[in-house]
Amino acid sequence: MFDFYFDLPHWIRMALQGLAVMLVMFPIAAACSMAERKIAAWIQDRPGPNRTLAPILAWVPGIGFLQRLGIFQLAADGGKFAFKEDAIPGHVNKFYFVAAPIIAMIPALTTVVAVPFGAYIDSAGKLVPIVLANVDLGILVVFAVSSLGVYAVILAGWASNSKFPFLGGIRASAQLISYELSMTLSVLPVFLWTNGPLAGEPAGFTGSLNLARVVEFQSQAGFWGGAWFIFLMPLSAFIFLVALFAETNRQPFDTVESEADLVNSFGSEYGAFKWSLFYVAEYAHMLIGSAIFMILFFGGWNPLPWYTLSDLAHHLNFAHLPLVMGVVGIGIFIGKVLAMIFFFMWVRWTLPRFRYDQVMAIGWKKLLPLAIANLVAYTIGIALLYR
Amino acid sequence: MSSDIFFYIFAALTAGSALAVVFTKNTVAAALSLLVSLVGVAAIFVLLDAFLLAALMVFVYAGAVVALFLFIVMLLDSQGGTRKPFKKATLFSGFVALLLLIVGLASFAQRGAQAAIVHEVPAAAVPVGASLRAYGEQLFTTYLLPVQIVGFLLLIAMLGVIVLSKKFEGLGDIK
Amino acid sequence: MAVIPVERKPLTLAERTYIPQIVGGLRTTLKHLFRKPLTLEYPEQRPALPVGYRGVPTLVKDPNGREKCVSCQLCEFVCPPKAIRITPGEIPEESTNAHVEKAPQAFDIDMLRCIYCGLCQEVCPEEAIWLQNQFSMSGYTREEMVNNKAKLYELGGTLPDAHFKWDKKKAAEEHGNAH
Amino acid sequence: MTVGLNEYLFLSALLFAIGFFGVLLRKNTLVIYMCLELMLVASTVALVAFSHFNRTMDGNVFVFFILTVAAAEVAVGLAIIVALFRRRQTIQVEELNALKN
Repeated sequence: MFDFYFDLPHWIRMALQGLAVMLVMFPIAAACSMAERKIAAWIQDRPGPNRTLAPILAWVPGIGFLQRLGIFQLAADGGKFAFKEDAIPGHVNKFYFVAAPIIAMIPALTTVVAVPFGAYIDSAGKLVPIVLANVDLGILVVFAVSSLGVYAVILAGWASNSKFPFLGGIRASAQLISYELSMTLSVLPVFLWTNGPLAGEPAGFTGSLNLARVVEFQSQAGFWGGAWFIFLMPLSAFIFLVALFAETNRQPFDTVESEADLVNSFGSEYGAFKWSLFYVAEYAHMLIGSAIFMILFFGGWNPLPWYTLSDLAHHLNFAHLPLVMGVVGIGIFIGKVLAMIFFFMWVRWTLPRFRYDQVMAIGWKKLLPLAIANLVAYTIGIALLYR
Repeated sequence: MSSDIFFYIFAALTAGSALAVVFTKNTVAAALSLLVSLVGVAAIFVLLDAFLLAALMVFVYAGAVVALFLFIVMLLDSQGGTRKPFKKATLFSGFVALLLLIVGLASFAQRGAQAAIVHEVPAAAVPVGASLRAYGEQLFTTYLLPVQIVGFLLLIAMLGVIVLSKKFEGLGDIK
Repeated sequence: MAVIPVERKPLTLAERTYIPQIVGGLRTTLKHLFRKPLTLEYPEQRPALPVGYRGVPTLVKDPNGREKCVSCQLCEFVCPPKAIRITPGEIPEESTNAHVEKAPQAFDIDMLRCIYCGLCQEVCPEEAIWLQNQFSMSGYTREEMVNNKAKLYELGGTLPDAHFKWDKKKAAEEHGNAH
Repeated sequence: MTVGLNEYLFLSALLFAIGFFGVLLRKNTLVIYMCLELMLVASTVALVAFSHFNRTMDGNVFVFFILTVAAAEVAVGLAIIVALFRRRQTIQVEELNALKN
């Protein structure tokens, strides 16, 4: 059925896959901004955007429900951003000012390549992860590329050539570097565990930071095999979560774009389409971060702990249909990621913002020692366990 | 070979942005050119099958070191400033260095033509530098002492930075 | 006044991690997530106005259809932002209300200046100007936002009158029962 | 012509030379630092290339140490520059000539 697709040259297939992922990412990221407004409204006991409606659709029965959900607001916002006059202030450094939103999008969309988002069973009965580039380095690629995201904020702040964006840029560079450390240290126990001597590795296995492997590791048989890592290493998950909030500039760590003291910082000189690119990039970062969190600690595309996607496929009898299984796996995974995004928003409307010195103190004085202690403890524990 | 084209593209990118580091007036632009150059080097590493090093290059250098540079550039706000003409000694030494460079590169090219540098080593099944375990084994067996020394160096560097950036009280009269 | 120093309790370990508090906060916000919105969806739903609401100032007539204003200009005088402009005029001899002598020829309230203070209503000896329930004034031009006399009476309508002061006065004049 | 060790070494030498000229010619301490970094990176290119073409791990492992040392060096160096700037309000090398006389 899909032979024509597999007959295409390799690079065209790759390009199509990348394009497909981007075409999914971009609308989800945009829809997240809408969801953010709706959830903000619901938590604050108000209905949120619920008026927008394309006039030609008004006769469709049941459209009122979608209208109340604010679905069409998304199109209206997007249209506005696309057609609004894109003013460039006179005092900015034009080249870097225009380059900054583009640079924001690059790492946000590039990291997707190393993130697996589903699996299917091929004709040989082998579980194959669905991922653009199934590289050995997995998590390291994601960390490395996403660490470039800071330049967008720094550049935007510097090129804007005004005070608040500049301060925001400086804050961003310090904050992102600070929390990257704890984040990297917090995931090390996971990979120590998956690469341990008893990890059930095939012969000739050379150690891997592959993300799909982490999910496979969490979908083994038995009590310890099927346990998600959130149960095995809750402290790692907690540190990763906190660092993730800081890395994505979300409340309570959004000192970079705090409108109260920095007037939205790097965004303050931007408008229209360039501003919306920053927003989409932020949500794309959140999506990737949530995806990594789900893969590392919440079993990826497995529906429940100790109940894997293959189990589900065998029970519902679609294991022999790779397409169905792939779609179900991706669906479960995206559902989990969206739940995580909801958690981001939920926290945003619950906690007040930390002061900048508090952010730094938490990062260096609390989270980093905690991450190091966690790493040392798990290293010793795993060494003892496998001796 | 397609990887040849990639080598020339990334080599040109790396060298070009390295030149931009040297010749641009704006310090921020210099830091960003350094960033591009480092990413180019990471791409060269990928061509050499050193994927881990490429990722580390981007992670450590491009992600942290250049960000630190930019942070300091913005903190000190040193925008170019006036440029004095070079002294004669500088120009002379620069000229000598250029001569040496030309001689060195020419000898490279000549030796390369003789193709005597590389002894043909049989190709391994897995390219060197592609497996993580190889790195781990090397680091914790052959190179254990350097690893520990480097760890110690990092600790000392950290202490040094803390001491340097601390404002001491009562030392104001020492100039 | 005695000063009572209150010893601040040191935080427990659980409190210092903030986590129980954060979880409590999350529970609160989650409760609100499923609560019915408190929002009044304005153009469709209208707020219930309390008695004595001070909306747009209007001119009223008494139940006999006589305009109450006698253009004494007290409101014009008292109006803090000088929003009211009255042009007094005579009441023609042949009118049944000729004994009132004066009535406004023109009565303009500039709603771009009005601050809804209610002093005009307060000061009016004839109870002719009232701040009523109307609260939403809008227009496309500045001229539209000036309420002239006709508009003011249209907005004001008729209010019940307990006194019929001028009718009594006329009756007293005619029947010679002057004060 | 296939790309062999020579091309990589040529690139390495070129990068090193560019960095060297930067150190020589620039007056801004920060830019001099960046050029030093360029020189270090140039050496890593050579090491990785040697390692790849000789099929040994040593060059690759050595790059680790270079990266670590570079990170430490940047941290200390930038701290020194900041301290210098606090004291002298300049980071231009020709103005930092207290030891000249």
